[in-house]
Amino acid sequence: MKSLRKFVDKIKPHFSKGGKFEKLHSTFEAFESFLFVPNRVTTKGAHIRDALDMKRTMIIVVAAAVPALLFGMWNTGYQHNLSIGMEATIWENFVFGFLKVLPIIVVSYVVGLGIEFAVAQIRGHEVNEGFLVSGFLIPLIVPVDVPLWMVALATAFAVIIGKEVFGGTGMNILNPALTARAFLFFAYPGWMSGDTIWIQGLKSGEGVIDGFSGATPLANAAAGLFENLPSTWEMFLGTIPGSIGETSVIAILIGAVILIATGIGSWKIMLSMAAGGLVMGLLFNLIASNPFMEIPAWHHLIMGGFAFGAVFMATDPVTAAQTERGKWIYGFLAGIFAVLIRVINPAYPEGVMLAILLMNVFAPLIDHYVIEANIKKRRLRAKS
Amino acid sequence: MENLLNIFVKSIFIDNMVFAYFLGMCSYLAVSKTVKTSVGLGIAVIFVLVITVPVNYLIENYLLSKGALVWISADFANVDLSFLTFIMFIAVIASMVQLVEMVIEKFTPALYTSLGIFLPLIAVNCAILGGSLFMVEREYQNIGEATVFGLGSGVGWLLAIVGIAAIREKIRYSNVPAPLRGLGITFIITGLMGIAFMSFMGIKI
Amino acid sequence: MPKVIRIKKGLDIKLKGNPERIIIQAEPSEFYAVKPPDYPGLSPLPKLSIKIGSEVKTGSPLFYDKYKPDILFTSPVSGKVVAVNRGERRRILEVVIESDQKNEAITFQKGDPKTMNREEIVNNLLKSGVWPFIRQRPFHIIADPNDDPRTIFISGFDTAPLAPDLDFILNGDEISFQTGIDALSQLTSGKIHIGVNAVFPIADVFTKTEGVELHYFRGPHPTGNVGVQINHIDPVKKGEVVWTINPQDVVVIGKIFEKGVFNPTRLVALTGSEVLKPRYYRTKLGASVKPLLKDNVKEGNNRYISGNVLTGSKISKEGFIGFYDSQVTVIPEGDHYEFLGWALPGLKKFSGSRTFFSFLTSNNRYTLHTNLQGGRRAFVLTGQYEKVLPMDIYPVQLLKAILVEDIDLMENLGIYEVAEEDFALCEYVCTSKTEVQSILRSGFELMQKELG
Amino acid sequence: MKSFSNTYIFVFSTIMVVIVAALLSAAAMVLQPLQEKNIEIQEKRNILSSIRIKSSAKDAEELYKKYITASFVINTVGEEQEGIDAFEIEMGSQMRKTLEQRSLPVFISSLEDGTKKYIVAVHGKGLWGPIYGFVALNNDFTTIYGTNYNHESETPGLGAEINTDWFGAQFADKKIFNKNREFISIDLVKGGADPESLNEVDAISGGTLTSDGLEKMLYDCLGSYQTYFKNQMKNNK
Amino acid sequence: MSDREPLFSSRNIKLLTNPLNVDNPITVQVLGICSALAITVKLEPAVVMAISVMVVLVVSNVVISALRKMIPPRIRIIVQLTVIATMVILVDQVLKAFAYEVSKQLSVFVGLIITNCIIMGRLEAFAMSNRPWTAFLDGIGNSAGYGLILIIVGFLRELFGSGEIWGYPVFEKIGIYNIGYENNGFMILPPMALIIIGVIIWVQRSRTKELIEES
Repeated sequence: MKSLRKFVDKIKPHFSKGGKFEKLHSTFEAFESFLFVPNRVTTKGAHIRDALDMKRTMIIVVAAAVPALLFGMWNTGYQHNLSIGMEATIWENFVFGFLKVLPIIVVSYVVGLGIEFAVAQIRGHEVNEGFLVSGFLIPLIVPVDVPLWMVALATAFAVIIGKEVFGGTGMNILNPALTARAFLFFAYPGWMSGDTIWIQGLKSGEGVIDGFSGATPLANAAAGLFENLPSTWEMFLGTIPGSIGETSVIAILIGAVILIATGIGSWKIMLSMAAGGLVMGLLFNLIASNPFMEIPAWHHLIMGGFAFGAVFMATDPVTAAQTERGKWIYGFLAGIFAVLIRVINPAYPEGVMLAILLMNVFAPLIDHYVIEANIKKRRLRAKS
Repeated sequence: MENLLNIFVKSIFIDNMVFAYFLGMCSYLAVSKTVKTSVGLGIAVIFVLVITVPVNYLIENYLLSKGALVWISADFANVDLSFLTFIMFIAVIASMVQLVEMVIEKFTPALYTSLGIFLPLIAVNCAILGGSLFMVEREYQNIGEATVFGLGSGVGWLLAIVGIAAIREKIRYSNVPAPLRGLGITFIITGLMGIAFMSFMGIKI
Repeated sequence: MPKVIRIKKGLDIKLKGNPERIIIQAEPSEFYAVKPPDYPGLSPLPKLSIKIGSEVKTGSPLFYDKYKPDILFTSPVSGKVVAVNRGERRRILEVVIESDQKNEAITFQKGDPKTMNREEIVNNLLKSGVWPFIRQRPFHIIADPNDDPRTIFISGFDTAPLAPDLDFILNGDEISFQTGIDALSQLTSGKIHIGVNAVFPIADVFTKTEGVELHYFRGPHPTGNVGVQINHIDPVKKGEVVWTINPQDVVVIGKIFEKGVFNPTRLVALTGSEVLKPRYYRTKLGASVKPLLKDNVKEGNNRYISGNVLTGSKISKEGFIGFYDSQVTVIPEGDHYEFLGWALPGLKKFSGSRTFFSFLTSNNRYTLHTNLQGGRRAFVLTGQYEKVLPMDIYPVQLLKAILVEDIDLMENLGIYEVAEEDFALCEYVCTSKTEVQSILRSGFELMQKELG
Repeated sequence: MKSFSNTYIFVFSTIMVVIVAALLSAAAMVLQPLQEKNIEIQEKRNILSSIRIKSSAKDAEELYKKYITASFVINTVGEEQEGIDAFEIEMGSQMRKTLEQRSLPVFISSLEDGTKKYIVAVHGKGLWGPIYGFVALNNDFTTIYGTNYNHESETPGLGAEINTDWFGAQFADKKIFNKNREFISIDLVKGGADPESLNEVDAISGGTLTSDGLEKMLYDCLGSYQTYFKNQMKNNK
Repeated sequence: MSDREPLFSSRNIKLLTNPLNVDNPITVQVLGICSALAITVKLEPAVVMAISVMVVLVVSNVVISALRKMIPPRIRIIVQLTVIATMVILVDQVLKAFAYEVSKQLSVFVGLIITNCIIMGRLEAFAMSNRPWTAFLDGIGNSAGYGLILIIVGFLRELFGSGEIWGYPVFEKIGIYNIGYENNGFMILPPMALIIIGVIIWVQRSRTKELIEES
């Protein structure tokens, strides 16, 4: 590594102020700090600092999402081969999916990071690591057949309008990955909803065996086709149609364990969101005015993107409630709305992500009142 | 009952005055800097909507629309005064706001001090006139529905303004590009909030 | 055992270099310094009472704040003023005195404080230069002698990393401590509270002292911080003032009344992974650390800190011990690059989070260096500060209120109750590497300016 | 500022009100016929469209006169009702009434090739709002000749497809009665209709709820007409 | 002010041009957003709306300005509202009679011109204290500034949302659909109107720095 360091030190002056490539300073800095933890030392305040920094944090979230991605790649191949009635090995399925999913990931990162670098340079700050996560999550929450240029457009929209206009990571109000998904959802509904979009190749319909339905469990449930619902085990395992990374509850739970164990993801939000979903499901069980309302409440937790939303989306620290008490309320309401929208809004059975987006909007209000309560307490104390 | 609930939910979330129709934007943009004042204005809007929509409903159905005057005499079956709708509605709203202001001032001075400053703003808040005009366009069946619609629209407006006020308090710390500061970012936030509210589009109860 | 207040939030940072319980008489230092930056709230340009070359005695005034001329800052030794070191914009950093090793001292009024009135006591403390030991909340600045504080708080233990054992330090000073308490109790119409560590048997110096109320605490750092204890016993409300003082300084106050002279002797713990033999040294306030470190530190690029690693101030290896400090820490500098450091498992890295595999070996003690460990970012993660701040305060929101300079909000969020040291752990754990303590201080300064 | 007496204010207001009232009434009187005409033309264009005749706002009147030869109103047992203009009927409000109370419009058109078409109105709910239109039947009262669907706010690209040509064209030659003269309406089939089937058309992919609404609209509205249709079939023999 | 001031003095020219940029009613004065945005899905209704507002504003401005010395201050708000409402009703009636299709698309938003703050704002701030000719120019200028924003938003939303300009299928003609392009359904949804205005403000203020607000 010494030689690499020497090389970096050698080219560094070119990128510093007055150097040849001054315009690329932020980009250089981003790559340098990616390779090496910089040599900056503490000057004010505490002399030692925790080893945890933003890069480490972000990379842990990415690592937690890897199982969902790997499973999603395999499932892409599996579902495709199922739809054309082909037998395939695990490896063949995976390779097929890998080749389909990789371009989406590449597009998402290239577009997103490109904008991040440009903005960092223009505004003269360091490149923020936030997009490492967003760029990884965007491919996981879209259907595999979505055209790449749409992914690029949605990513650009999410990064610029959803994030950079607020000043970048940490300042935004909506989760960028969710913003990208919502953008796709409303801009190109034909590619984001319906029964033919979840499985590679189904939309064009070539070679699809007769009677094959690519409907997601939720679409089936919303349409009242309960006999088409996959088994609980299949839903749990994730061998069902759906967005690339959100079908497998097992893979997502592995991620959840990583996030909770490291303390990066808020277990409060995950738990309260599951509780909210359950409560709403039970409430529907009580009303039971249509068959969709009668499905077992806990099934809601393993259908659609609920698990993925609860573990990776709702827990985004920037856009979630920021107070500890607020997190309970925020998660609980997100769970309630997720199930509410999917059951009573026939237009958006896959509405978990929209529910979380809605809670993003109201998270500051929740925080406001949590803090207000603390302020009130302090004021009362001063009076007594 | 179900119908009323439907109208209520629809008017809060789906046909939200701010996000779906951009009504009441002027005061929405001007007053949403802190949560506290937003709550005050929001409540005032609810108050006025709940009063003016039903009143205008009566005026529309027993005075203005075609055949509305048959309760006076069957001869009036063909009289159509609907061209006077706008002028009547705005007159009702202006006088109602005045009336509400006076009543509140007289009976609950405490409420007046917190709501009073907002009431004059409200006469020219498009959400109020919009409420009455939508009431006509959507052909509500009875005064109950009209009232619930007024209430729901007001609550939706309150949610919108309180929501954005909390966000604006939060982003005070954000590093918004200078040209976007203030008005620009508020527009964009409102748009983003609108996206989130679209999750309710299509709900049927 | 009486009621113990258990504190769960916080973090004990396990560093190498804990001091052995051995007291060594340090060689007398050649130079001493009084450093204006040590005193929070003091104008950066205090009025000097001396010139270079002036002869001073122990207890001679060196400088004072022109807005509070009563509060004198005095010399810890007798000798000659040899330098007034200045920093940017002519801020006075150090007033250096060369000791004549004679210990000639100015005398003050002797006597039992119980028989003296408040004015006499205050006068004695102000003249001798020990008044600055007394600090106040809000704002953690030197107390105003004209205030009648609601209460006086003393924390009887220090939980900071490698902190000295105060029981050990105070051992044998029971009588002076009592005298000091007697003096202090004349200054307030309220009580004097002492927070003690319920983990160990309580030292005699606290149990035997009269006129104080003991409170028992148990928990990780910052449980030993007086601010945390105040928050749990009786929080500071708007418009109130409480005073705080370190127990070792109570002893110094006591000695003034017993002997009539300012006796700046104190035990200082020399700690840190780069110290060969971490032990307690008997030396004086403001003394140079040079004799302590002689042949006692590892080779290499080291960071010398007067105080602990979280709140102490950076000094050179010939620098001077701070006015409030009973600890000197030496750790390695971290000015090196680390290849892919953020991605490695990190067995040797200490982290409050479990993002490094070091959490598997939680009983190790670590050698930590001064690398910033990442770049500065906006606030992203939440709940981090709250985990290490055992107070009823919303830390991130308070800091943001300071950043946007919203006075009302700062006040509402309880800025009166906190001091930098309470937030030091927040700064340590911060993923975004935010400079929490200096933000907080700027908040205090803003409030003082706005409130006059 | 100049001060004004109360009398002045009163007089001023009165004059203002009088002027405004006169102005508005005059405008209303002059413009009302034109406005009603517009609504009428729009309706006529929709009707023409259901018998596959394209029209513009300009020639709609003329074409309507040419092709629509008669119109009348029936009730749900198939009796003609006197004194109501078929054109005045709002299908939406009729469908809200109970079956017995509904008044249903029928328009008859004679095409250039000499065939007669019977046009009936439909109105229902889509996903977001109302959907409505006209269905033209051949004189066997079973086979659909053409349709015209409109919507207020369906999803573009999905539900909104109902007023596209490809969607409407599917309905031509489908039958709403089976061989036993039982009313079967039209089925919108998800995932592709059986081309052999009498009454199946493709639903809109991704527009399931609009499709369902349309299916229900046809079932309800054509169903209201079915007694009339059956009577006519008997008469035809 | 002397009576000899030419009709198009530089001051009067400013009345016309300022509202197009530095004094734009929407992006700077923050007036009249309410009724503006919902009808910008397509260019045509946006233009019709702009013209309607222009008619209402210009006439009301002139009428109020002409009557300004006669209007008792106590009832001036009512008088203003009456004038505006009358104008709006007339415009609405005319639209219904001569532009039926468009009037359907504008639905209640024509009526909402009444509470469009631009009009009340200009009447209060300008017409009540200026002569009819300048009030006329002020009306033209402000409604043009308002219309400008409407037209920009309407143009963008129609082009990218429906692939058309004034109903003409541009994108279809240039064959962009054949390479996989699709219309962006998001453009025709309400939130996009707000975001586009946000971006317009962004662009405008980056170019005209004096408009930047203090944080």
